[in-house]
Amino acid sequence: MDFELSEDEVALADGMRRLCAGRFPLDRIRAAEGERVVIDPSGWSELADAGVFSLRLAEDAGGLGLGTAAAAVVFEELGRALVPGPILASHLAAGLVEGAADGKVMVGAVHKPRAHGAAPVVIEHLGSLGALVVVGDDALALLDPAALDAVAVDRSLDPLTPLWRVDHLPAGDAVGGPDDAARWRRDASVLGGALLVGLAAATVDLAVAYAKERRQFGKPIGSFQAVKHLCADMLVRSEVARAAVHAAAVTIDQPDVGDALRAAAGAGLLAVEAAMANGKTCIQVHGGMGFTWEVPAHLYLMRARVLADELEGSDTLAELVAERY
Amino acid sequence: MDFELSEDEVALADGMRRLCAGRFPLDRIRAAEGERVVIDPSGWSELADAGVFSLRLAEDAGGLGLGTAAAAVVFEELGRALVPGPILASHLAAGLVEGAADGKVMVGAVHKPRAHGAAPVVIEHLGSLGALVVVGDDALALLDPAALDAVAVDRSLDPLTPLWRVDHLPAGDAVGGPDDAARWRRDASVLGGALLVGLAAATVDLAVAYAKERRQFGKPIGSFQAVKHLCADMLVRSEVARAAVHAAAVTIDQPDVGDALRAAAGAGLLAVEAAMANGKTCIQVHGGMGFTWEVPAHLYLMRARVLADELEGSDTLAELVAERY
Amino acid sequence: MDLRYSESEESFRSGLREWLAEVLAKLPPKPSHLDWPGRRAYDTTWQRMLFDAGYAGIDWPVEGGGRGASPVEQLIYLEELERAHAPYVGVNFVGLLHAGPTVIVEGTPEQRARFLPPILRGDEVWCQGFSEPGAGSDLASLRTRAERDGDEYVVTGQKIWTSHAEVADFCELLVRTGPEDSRHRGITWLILPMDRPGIDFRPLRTIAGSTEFGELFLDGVRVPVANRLGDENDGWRVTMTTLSFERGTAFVGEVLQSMELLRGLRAIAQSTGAWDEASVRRRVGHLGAELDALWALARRNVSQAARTGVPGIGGSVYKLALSELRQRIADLGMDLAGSAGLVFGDIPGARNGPVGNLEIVSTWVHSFSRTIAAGTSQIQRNIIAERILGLPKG
Amino acid sequence: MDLRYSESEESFRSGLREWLAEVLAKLPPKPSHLDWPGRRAYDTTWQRMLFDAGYAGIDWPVEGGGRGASPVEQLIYLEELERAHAPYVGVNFVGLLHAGPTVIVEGTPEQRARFLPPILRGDEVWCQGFSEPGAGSDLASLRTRAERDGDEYVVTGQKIWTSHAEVADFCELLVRTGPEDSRHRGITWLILPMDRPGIDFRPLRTIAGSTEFGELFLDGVRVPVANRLGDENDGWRVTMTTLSFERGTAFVGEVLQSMELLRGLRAIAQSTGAWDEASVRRRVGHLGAELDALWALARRNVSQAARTGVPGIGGSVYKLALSELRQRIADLGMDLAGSAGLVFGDIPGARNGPVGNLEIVSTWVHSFSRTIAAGTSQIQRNIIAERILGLPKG
Repeated sequence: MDFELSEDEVALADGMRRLCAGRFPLDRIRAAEGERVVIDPSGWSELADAGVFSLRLAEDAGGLGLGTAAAAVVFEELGRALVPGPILASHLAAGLVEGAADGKVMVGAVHKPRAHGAAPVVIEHLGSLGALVVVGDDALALLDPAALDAVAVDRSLDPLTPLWRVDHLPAGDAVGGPDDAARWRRDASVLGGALLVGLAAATVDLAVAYAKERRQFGKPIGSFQAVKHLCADMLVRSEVARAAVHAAAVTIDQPDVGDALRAAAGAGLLAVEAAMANGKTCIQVHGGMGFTWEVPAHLYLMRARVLADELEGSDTLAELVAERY
Repeated sequence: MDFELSEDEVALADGMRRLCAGRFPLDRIRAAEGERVVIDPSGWSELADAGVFSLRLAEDAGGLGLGTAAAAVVFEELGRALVPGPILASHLAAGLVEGAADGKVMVGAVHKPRAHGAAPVVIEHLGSLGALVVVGDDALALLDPAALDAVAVDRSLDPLTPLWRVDHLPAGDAVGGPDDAARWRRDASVLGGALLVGLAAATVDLAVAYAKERRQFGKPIGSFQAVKHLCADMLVRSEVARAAVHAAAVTIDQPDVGDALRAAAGAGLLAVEAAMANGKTCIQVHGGMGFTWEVPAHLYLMRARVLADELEGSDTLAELVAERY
Repeated sequence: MDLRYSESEESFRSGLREWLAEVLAKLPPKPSHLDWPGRRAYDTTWQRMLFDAGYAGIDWPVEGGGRGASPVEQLIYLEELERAHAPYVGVNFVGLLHAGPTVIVEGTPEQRARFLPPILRGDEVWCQGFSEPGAGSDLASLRTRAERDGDEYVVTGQKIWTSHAEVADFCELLVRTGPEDSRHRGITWLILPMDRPGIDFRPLRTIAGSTEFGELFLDGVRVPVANRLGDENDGWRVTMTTLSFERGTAFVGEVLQSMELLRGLRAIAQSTGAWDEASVRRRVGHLGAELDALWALARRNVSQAARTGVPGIGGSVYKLALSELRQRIADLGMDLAGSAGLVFGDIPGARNGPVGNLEIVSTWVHSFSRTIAAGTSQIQRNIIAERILGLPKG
Repeated sequence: MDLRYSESEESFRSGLREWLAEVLAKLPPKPSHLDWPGRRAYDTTWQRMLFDAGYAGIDWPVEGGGRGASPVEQLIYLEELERAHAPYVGVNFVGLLHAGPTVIVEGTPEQRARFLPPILRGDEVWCQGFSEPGAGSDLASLRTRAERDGDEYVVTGQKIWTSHAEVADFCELLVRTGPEDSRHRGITWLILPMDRPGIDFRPLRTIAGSTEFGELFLDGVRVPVANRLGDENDGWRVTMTTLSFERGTAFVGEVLQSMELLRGLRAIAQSTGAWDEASVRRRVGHLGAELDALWALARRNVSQAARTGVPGIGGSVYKLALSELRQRIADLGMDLAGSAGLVFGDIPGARNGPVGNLEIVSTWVHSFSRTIAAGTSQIQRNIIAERILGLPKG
């Protein structure tokens, strides 16, 4: 038993961090705020070349044949760097949708509405998508995004996640049954959780850096217990959620070590909470500056809210854990 | 509109505080810890003479003819002083049970079990009671405590609230209908709330006094923000709950100013939370000493748990407010 | 304790209510948030209507030209305006609630005559120049420098969180006239005319995407010494006197508005079926109980102010509790919104309840500033611990 | 990341499991909490059984007489003991987990030979004399005085939170040998034989009504200089070395025990019908997810210790999270108990699930000490902020 990252996993994380730093530095990402396309095909290709989408696909299917733990490590870095785009869905669709794995097609996903006549369906990144997966309770279906009667949403909560809405979502072509849908949800919980943990960790760094630098009453605000304790709680949340996400990922790869469904649901639950709470706390630590558009604290929080929506709801996740505890 | 205490109310509170300080100082109260009788008839008589039970009874029925606001002010002091005994039930029973108002009979109360075969019924102070009111959803019934097949409980959570348990609670004689039961619950929420607010306020004083006196790292622990903020949050909880309890009491007396049922439920809800959270925080502020029997912090918390049980559950109270919001 | 209003209070209320019913219909349509001249025109028109009806400066003393209403009448005023959905104080905020009251107490007769009437009539708009990029919670560390040059001060420095500067005629400005490290002892209060050369303003974009605040850059701006309020280096005391005007009514409108929001969210939950979930009902009930309690606390603070002239324990307790409660109400809204919460705007065809999607999302995003603006929750807790509970300073 | 155990780890586990299955049945009945001689006999008998089977000092290095097990084996050891409901370390706590490891590193060959074997065999019991009434979180302010008198120290002072002193043979004692204000620089570590004259012990009653701790009064107690560990005035460093023994396994038993408690509460909820409430299920699920995460974090800490010899970020993060989680689990228990929660004991005839009423109530009352003992949550947050995040000291 060795629950530390292996050398290969560390190398993967380092590589992804370098790629993000070089290709997706924050100011370049931010340049696309409010745009309808937030990541261009060449950026997407680079992610594909780095294996972001094909990582878990078998080698004979053109993938890297790695496990969910490796993917979690990579996704954590993507979250930390705030890389935009339908990353999670495109990764989950590799092997299911032609062109997803090699980055030729961006794939989005949407929950199949549970109630009819409910609020309109909101779809992320629709304008960039080559395929859209509809995740139902018992099935996965595929839709052609171009055929949808979609309206662009003027303004998104997350300025780096452009949205469209459709009033009616066609059923689409079945591409998976109950097991596939369950696996999609399970893996979304873990890898979405990894993105969220990356966000949560990034906000710790951001808040701590500001608390060291910003001075009030003659000393850095980070020397006041009130601020210290806010930061300490942020670290606790992100480290606890990180352990949960990693354990869930490993459990998917090594099914004998535990209950992967329970671990995945718990990991998603804690990752959502960590990223949301840390995003809010990061704003608070920044004081008035945290309420300015310029300071990026809000971007992490808004992205967290977007990713939370890609997972199942927290109530559902908690009940899933309870059922299997 | 003048929501400050009137001169009469201030005088009532002062009088009750003096009575408690003289007749029920903490060391004298604590001498009865673990006893089966925690308040003697003479002490009970003094409470009766001060009007604790007859306060809201009409003057022609031998009462003081005062309102719920006056009672709330008095009960807050009784809570603050940790005065033990079936005070709330005996007060609510005045006019309903012979001898309750003048302190000749101690009256207890118990919720009518909602499910059959549930956990045994726990009754407070049974050995001292002359009458027991069973509070059902739609009725009040009266039981003779002496006729109950009750077993004394070895040890209570609150060492100043001796308990008995009975496996079967007879139906008793009806003494009130749906309106009476509803009124009992409403007034229990407000006046139980007042006792709880007294507890919550007492723990603020206790914690603050300790934080000023206890020194670590060369200064009073109350000069550390972590401790300061714990104490500040305690005050916020107790002042907010206090305003809610007072407003609910006044609304019972002046029905035109609002919805008394909603106000009462909200007041009980916040008072329970304030007293419970403050009791726990008071222990925390005391550090290791707070975990000793000698420091009284725990007594306030345990009494809060007892009183919480005399009110309806927090879920029920919250739903009541929601229904009428 | 008496929650009933007296006959004269009731008559004040009914007079106000009648007047509101009559005049609100006459108001022009509300301008867009981005249309600054329009906002100034709208807000000052409303102020003029209040003035003409005798409601301007409701909390100002009569000798300052105000109505001199009792704290309870002020409460009724705020309650009725909120219930009638009357316009907010808007661009008149600083003049009416901060600068004006300070001029009343600290100004010379000439200053009072010059500056007070235009505020009350809505003729002149003020902004605030207190905070600086390096002086937020620690205001006494401000560094904007004013050098005396004959009968003028020459001011150079930078201010932040200035609202309505786009349309302001004057700025209440705190400057350092004492040595750099003189802290509270070297600060002076100036009235800065906003048309002077050397003033530059740059709007600050908030996380809500709006530009409610901005940065004020002052480069050798000349301010007449006659525009000084109080003595040189006595500006800190001058500033503190304004606080004595607070009658426990701050945030009253916000409590009432939050109640309406919560009722709106309740209606949404009922229409979407979320109300069938006990957890949703209990959340609404709990938040409702807390709002009821804060409304009670507001009335308590006002009553205490009415009796003693100063509000009681209230200010920080109330502010701390309300700002955090407000965030939890906003969270409920976002939870009820579900995926629609990702859309920063209304959604045609969806949910036609009293609270639209834009309001839910906007309330949530704005809620994060509640625990920061006007003293962070951390500062409020310090104040409660030190000033109310008497715990020793760090 | 690999959560599978290696063949040798699995073989360690199965050997231990077999042994436990065999010996646990032979244990005498557990003595009452109040029977100190009985508790000593029980705990030391168990320790002797561990010793005879080669499991004593599982985490001690081989050169100290221990098993020198790897961090992962230590984890397996704790896991298996917890799962088998084996006795806790009990009165051997200080000797095995604190004093012994310190003697191993800092003791002379004579001290090691004299003191270590009896700890491992369960022949001698230790207690701790660190905290004082005036020195809790601020241990360096301790005032118990030791004056040198020939080849003895004469010790006078008062210690608090001493557990098992009723049956201890030795006490690891921190005393001040430097000037009063010498703080860390004037502290010395002594081995105090508990049979010396001048020692008085008074049990402290806890809020749970038990007497787990006590106060130790020392009045001119003579301790041979040979019983000093390390140099005079070097006791602070000596104390700190013990921390290097921590392998991330502290509180592991508590996580596993909490999981069992939560499963028990789940069973109660199912039997009473509370499980029909979505809010109860979600609370259980949430608490369960947190416990799973802390179990993962424990394995991470152990893995880091295995690689680097020191546990990672874990200690304070883990302790802080677990102690607060533990309180929330305890709260759930009390909520499920309802009125039965008022009874500090089991209730005949009621609820025959795996978790009795006494355990629920006792867990709740004890839970308040979790955020206090072994460093309050406030101190843990300081440690995390300063030592892990590098924020400046106050």
